[in-house]
Amino acid sequence: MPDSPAIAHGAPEAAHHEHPPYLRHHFENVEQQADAAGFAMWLFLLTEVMFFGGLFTAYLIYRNWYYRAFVSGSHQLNVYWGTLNTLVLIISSFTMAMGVWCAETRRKSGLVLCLILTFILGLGFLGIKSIEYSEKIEKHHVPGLHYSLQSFLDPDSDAAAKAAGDKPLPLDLARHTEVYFSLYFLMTGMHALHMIIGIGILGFMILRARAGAYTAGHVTFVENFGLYWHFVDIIWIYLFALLYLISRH
Amino acid sequence: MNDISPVLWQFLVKWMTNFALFPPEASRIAPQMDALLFFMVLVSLIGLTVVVLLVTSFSILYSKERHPVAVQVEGSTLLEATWTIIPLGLFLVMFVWGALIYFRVFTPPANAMNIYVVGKQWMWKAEHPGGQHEINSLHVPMGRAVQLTLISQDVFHSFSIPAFRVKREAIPGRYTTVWFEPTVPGTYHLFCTQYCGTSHSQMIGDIVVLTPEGYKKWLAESTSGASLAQNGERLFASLSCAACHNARPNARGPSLANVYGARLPLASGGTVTADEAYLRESILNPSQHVTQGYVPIMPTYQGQISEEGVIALVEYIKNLDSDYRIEQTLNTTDLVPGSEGNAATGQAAQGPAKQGQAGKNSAGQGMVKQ
Amino acid sequence: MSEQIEHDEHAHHIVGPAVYVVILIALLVGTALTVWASFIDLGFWNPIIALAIATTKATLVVLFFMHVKYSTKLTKLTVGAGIFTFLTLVSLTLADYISRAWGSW
Amino acid sequence: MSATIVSLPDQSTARVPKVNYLTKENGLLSWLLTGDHKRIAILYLISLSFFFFIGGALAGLIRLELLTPQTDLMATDTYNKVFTMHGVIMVFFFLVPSVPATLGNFLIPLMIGAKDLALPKINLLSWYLYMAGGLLALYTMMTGGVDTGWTFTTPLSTHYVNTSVLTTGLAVFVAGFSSIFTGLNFIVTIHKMRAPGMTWFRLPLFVWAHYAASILMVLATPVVAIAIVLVALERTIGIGVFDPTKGGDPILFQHLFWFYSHPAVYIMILPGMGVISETISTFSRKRVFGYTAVAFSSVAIAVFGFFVWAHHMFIMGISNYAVLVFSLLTMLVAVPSAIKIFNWTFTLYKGSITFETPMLYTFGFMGLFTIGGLTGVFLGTSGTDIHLTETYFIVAHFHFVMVGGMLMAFLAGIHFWWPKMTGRMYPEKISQLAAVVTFIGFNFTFFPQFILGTLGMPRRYASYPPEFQILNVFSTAGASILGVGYLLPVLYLTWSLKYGAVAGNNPWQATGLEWQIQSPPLTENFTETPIMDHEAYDYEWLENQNKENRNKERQKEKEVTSAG
Repeated sequence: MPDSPAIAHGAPEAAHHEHPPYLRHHFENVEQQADAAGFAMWLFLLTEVMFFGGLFTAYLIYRNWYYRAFVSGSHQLNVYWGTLNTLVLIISSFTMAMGVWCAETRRKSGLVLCLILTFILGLGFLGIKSIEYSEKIEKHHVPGLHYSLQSFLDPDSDAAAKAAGDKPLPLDLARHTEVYFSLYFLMTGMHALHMIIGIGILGFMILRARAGAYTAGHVTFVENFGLYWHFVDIIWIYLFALLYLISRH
Repeated sequence: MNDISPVLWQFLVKWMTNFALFPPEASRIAPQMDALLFFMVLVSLIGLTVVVLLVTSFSILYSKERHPVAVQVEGSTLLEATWTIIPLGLFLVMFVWGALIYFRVFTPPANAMNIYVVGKQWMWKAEHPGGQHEINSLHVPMGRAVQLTLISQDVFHSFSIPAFRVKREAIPGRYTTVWFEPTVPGTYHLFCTQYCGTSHSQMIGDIVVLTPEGYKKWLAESTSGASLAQNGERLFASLSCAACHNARPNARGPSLANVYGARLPLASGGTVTADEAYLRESILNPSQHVTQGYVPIMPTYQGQISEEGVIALVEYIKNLDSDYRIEQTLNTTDLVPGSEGNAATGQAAQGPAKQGQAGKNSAGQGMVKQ
Repeated sequence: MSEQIEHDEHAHHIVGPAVYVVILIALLVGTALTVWASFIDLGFWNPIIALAIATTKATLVVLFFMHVKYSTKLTKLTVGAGIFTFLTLVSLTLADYISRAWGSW
Repeated sequence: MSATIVSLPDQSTARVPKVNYLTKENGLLSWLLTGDHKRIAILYLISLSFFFFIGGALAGLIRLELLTPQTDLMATDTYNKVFTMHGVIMVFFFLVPSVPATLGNFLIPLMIGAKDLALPKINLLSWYLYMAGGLLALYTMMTGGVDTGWTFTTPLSTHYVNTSVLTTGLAVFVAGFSSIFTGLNFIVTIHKMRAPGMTWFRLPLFVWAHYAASILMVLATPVVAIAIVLVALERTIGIGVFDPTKGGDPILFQHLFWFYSHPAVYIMILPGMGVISETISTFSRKRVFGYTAVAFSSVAIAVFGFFVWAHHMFIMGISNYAVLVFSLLTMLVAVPSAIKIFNWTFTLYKGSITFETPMLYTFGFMGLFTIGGLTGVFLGTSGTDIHLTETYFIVAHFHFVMVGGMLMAFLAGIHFWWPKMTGRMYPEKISQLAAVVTFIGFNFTFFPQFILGTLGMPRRYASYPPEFQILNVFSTAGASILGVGYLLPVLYLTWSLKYGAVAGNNPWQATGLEWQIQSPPLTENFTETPIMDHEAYDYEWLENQNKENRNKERQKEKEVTSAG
């Protein structure tokens, strides 16, 4: 049974342009497909914003409540590692952006190079983060049963605290540093998780890029991954300011 | 009529005989609350009737049989405006009226008598200033403003008295307050309305409203010997608070005489009113709230004193009007057996699991965690 | 805002390396700046400066690395919606926490 | 003002087209790996109904237990688990995905003249996520269950219960992403896939409603996801974020939780409202009164929906100032719903109304939702909320909106589009009976609970003071009637799959694009890209189309006769 002629019909879409292999059947044309994919990616980033939003809200509340504990807590973070990581991530963001440009301008070798650089920088970031984490673990600054208040009750026993010139915190204030470190590990941990996922996808993209997948005009995937990578970068820019740089004077 | 199942029959009779839409009005706020409720019910009924009438009449008038030809109507800005503005207006009236009642329910009058209530899985424990304790029941005098200071020892509970139209959550780690003025003697339901675990539905009790004389009588009968403040004093001594909080020239802590209700300048700048909540906080997190001119040397008593203990201390400090009393406790400190030990061994107590077992008996000693 | 219009807006603009390099330098400078600022005592202003710089950096990334400056109204709107909802969550929640300190009334 | 005569076409000649999305491919895999939005909708419909009846069975247990004041059917902790699982399954695995995942999935591309949703693979993925979450929840129920209440209130859920909070949390988390992907997919589709000429103000209101709901799904759901993650970590390693003994604030959890769970009720009800707009217009053969008002009220609900969450916490120790602000904002969000109700009512005005089953359900919706909405104002008003909150009044209000509103709309939609989905009509008489039974049963079940609430009976009580019994008996009796009302459709709809009368393209003479194509539709929906050249609900246009068709047929006959 044919459609009822109730609607005026346009010409069959097969007429008005040839099908590139990557055009999914239900799209009118490549333009529409790319638009849809990009828009979908942005919407996904919205959900990510709200996902981290909950954590940032918690952070702001407790920072206002337990400012001193948060200061002493942040003094336990190594601002130099943090800064280095920020630079690494910013540069990786740059290489990713260049990668997108290479894909758009169909520079295959350039794209592969940029992706590999991004990949390495990403790994570098995680490496540095793991160094920082191991420090925390040694000092028993991981919240939970084995959490230790030593560095805050008696700063002289702790290099970092001493360097920052912390005064000993009374027990009740010192206890609240655990909240700080909970948020520290939550936020950086969530961020690191996103990095790991990103790096995984990067590896896959490098292989496909080698085969010239993204330099044949269909750059949607690279562009969208770029968006994701830059988003992760932005999150870190805030984490760095909020967690490391509360008060260093 | 008994050809209907007798059981059902008996149910119906019972229901018809004591059918009610509202619980008894036994407090000053109840009639005001009900007035608003009646107003809202009225508005709702009118609204509902309008909709139902329109729908039914249209369905009859414009059913296919009567009205085979549908007339296309675009819409009408005038009508849209009408049913935007009228509901909005009504809702705003309700909002203002409701806000006023909310304000009354949560603003206790100055002369209100204060009763402390501790919620724990799964019982309500009331602490009267005179030292009377009750479990799952609360005796209050008629015609007297009663303020409840609520706190939970574990999870959220909710102290609900339908007959008084008041309800307030007892939350862990913070005092909440609510007040009411009973107007009709009698026994009313007390419910925990916030789901609090396995025996939630057994966390119920009675609110007993007594005539002033009856209340006096009850107080006299059920006194536990020492008043809440006296228990507090004992605790104050056994924790040797007076070691610092003595009004001596070289005292390391501020004097606590007449501190309750005063506006204190904070070391961190700004001022704070020393109410129950503040007193509690400065016992558990002293360094958060250091008053001007003192250094944060006071140890925290978090996890060392049960909520009942804190309440006793707060009540003691509230009633502390001269430093002479403190001198007394200072002298009695060493008379209290094993008080130092208690204060020390308290350290271990941490986390809600342990808190659960605290405060079974209510003498000063018992309030220190063993 | 029908499909047609969106398409017209969407002249797929390719951002060149020059722009990227400029942004990169700006970001690096920003990082240096914020670290430096955190070491000097500005009291009340420290967190504000830190957040201001962070926001500037984020904005640069969004506008140029993520091409929002050159994208359709729809994309800009999407970003706006995200920021708006996030601010709603933060501000209305904080409203409760801040006003709690004001006492009962 | 002009007249439209609509005549139902005679069904006898019509027959179900051989080629359609159901017969395109066969075999289980062709379903489990399908990208076709219509097939995914069917998958959802089946799995949703499954979870609905599990949740319903649990509800039955609750009502049985509450038949008597004592706890005689089950122990209190069992009862707690039962109502918790009822809440979790009904909210996260039925109500949230109900209309969007089934009808929305099936119809949005058809209504906007697209071949499929923008992201078919994501669409399928979201079904798998939904199933994963659902089965995990079931598994939890089988192995011990959870007794925190569907709100997972801290610190109860983090420190004081020893039931499987983690697995349930994970189930909700996963289901949350399923709903995020659905919403995301709808937004992209509605923005990017509309057929030529299908401008925003030619969209059916069903699509508008889904657009609004999707915004909420995308923006609110992640917040509950992170809240659940925090609860899980609090429970496992004891990060102190919600733990008062470590300086955390348990109320923060409620803020994060309700930031999702309040908009969630709009995620549930908005698509239902979309359905009502379609049915009420179709069965009164008249365009929806005040199209733009209805469309914008949907968006208004979505936007205001974000500002009111703390009205669930009025007596929970949030600041009194916050209470006033949130109470005021709640009043604002109540208005758009009123606007919708009145617009629907006036859609009937000067229509030509018939009373098929979907219309009966629609009337049911309008009545019950009006009550549900108005009682919502009782709870949004800070003063009366003190007395009514945490009692059966809440339970009644919620069920009037969700079961009386949402579920009625769902059934209305299922009956309305059943011919489009299956190509066959449902049996009219018995389904009308079912609609009436459902309505009666519903009121018997839930109206007494309003009285119970005002009398002060607390919710989530396994045992209660004896004076509340009689009303509980009414409620339980009603529940059994309601149960019948819900079972009937399953039976006759399944029956109709084989024996139902053939529907034809447009049995209701509705104007939506989905009715202008064959039913069941082809896998690619439209053989040629449609061009939308008229407003939504344009019955004159439909009438002209029918005239043309008749003329064409006459032409044919003439030729035949002349040739013969």
